[in-house]
Amino acid sequence: MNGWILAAAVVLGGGVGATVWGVATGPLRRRVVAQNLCTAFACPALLLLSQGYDRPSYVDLALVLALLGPVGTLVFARLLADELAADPPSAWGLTYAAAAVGAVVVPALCVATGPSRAMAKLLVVGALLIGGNLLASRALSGAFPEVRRG
Amino acid sequence: MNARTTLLASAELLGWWAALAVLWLVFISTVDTLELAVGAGVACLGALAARAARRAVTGR
Amino acid sequence: MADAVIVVALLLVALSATAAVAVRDPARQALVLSVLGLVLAVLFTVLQAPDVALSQLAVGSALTPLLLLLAVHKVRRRGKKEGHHR
Amino acid sequence: MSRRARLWLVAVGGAGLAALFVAAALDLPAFGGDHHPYGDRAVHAALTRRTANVIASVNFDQRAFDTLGEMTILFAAVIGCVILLRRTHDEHRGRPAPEKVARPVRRYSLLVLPVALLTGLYVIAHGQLSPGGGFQGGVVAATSLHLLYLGADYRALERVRPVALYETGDAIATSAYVVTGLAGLIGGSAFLANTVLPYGTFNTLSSGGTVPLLNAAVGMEVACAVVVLLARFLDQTVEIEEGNGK
Amino acid sequence: MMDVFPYLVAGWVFLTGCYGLATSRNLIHAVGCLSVCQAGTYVLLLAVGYRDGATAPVFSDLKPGSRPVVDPVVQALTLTDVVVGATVTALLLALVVQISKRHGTVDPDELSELRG
Repeated sequence: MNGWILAAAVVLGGGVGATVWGVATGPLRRRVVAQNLCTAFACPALLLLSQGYDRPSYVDLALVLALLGPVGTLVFARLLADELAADPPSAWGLTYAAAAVGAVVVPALCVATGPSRAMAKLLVVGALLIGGNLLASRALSGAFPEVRRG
Repeated sequence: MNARTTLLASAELLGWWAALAVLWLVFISTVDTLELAVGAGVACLGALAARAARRAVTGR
Repeated sequence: MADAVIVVALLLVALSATAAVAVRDPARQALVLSVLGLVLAVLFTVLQAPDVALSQLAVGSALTPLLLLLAVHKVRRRGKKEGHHR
Repeated sequence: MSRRARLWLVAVGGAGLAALFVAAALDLPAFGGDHHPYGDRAVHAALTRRTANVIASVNFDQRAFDTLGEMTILFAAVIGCVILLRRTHDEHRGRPAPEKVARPVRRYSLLVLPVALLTGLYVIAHGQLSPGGGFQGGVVAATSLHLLYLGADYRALERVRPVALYETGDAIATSAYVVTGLAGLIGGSAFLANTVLPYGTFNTLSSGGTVPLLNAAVGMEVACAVVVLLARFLDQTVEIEEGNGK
Repeated sequence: MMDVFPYLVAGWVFLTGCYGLATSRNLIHAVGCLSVCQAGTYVLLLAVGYRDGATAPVFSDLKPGSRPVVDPVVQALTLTDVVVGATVTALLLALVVQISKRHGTVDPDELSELRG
């Protein structure tokens, strides 16, 4: 058991545990926010596990999650749009807290990796994760001015 | 299709191709000739998809 | 002590699976199922099965929710129309 | 059967199953034990064939015939969906109004679509080296195309996605898997035996004999299958309406 | 305790899914419960293949023989089933859509009343 795995266990138990509770109970607006935050916590946890097991190839998991997690949230934002418009979610404090977890974990791992292509990959994952999550939660809250296509 | 639109289209494709090829270089762990060849091909596909998607959305 | 992270992941899976069954509305269940997929992927990673975790991530994060919600929409739209007719 | 009787049946059956399961679990080898005879042999066999990802070697070399069965299930499921969700004669194709989509969401989709496609193809291509392979990468690549539905609307997706092409691709990929298997037969050994191609250098893209080829065939099949499946569901939800209701 | 805990979790997940399947009032919800059942089987298989202190048998970033590895066979079984299971879920959802078109309901109880 090293520090990285311990940190991953803390992020999983605290962050993901809270989102499991949040997605299982409460009004719809809380559930969609919890689903979005679950990605934001699980992805840093996967990165920490990759470092903890000393397996750089596990970073691919975090990469796929950082790409597809926000896509999943956009699916809910699109197909539940009618229900969400009546009761729009807004949880900016939590969203920024989750983004901060990513923003702390990725540089820490970059320092541990040292300058190399692996570090560039970590930075790509971090950028996709934080950008995707902020965009997905803005899409959920309906904060965007809507434009018609074409 | 005049010279200007051709130039713009090839610039768009080339830009996407270069960006995706760099991304491929970041993803892979060991570099050899076959990796580079496959990466160039895949980046080509990605660039075509990117342009097709952009055109489908803007309708031009 | 080395098993702590495995125990955490197992507990999360048990909790979210129970929640996925207890939530009766299909659209809300799709949300729980997407979280369950993610938690399962984490469990597979700590059980040292990255290939399976990748499979679960690819399927569980976007594909399954999309399929479920599309089916919900189709069925609901039909239900609404029937209601108008009656 | 009434609801009450069914609940009793579930309770009794579930309790019996739970009791038997606990008894069996107590007799299973302890979790995390060191005795894995099949696993050790599979690892050894994969290393002699110079395949770095042992799971890919098990799927596409040692148990390739089993994977053919899985592929057939997948193929059959897709055919079933296509038949079940086809447009019947009392339905007609409506023209959905264009969706309103926020501009940042559209920009994000256009930016992430090529990146996700590249990632999917990367996962397929490195299936025999790092975690991944045809099954996972195919799903990622197919999902990436549907960002166009999320970032714009269904009409934009239809413009870049001729479904007939993907249906053909699905069939071609399945036959490519079988043809690669037959090549083993023609090469003088068994169906799907990994003896046709040289094993190559360990941990490079061309290592593992026929594993990368089968991997690519599965990747193409899964990607096409997911696109076709989602196309049918999207058709039903977005476009097809019943004739009598209007 | 740790010797059997993962197996028990797998059993719990499977049985919970079965309970949901039997008491469901909506066929789409039932399909979701079926995928919970499937998840239970994945957990059981992977728990059987785990080895303490071992890592994944993927040698792209690891020297063969330098660390103990877990059982790859069960992982290969699970891996294909995750993706194939998703397409089978799609097939079941297609059946549900078809049922709702034919009978106008997706409640299993109302459906059995319809049949008589």
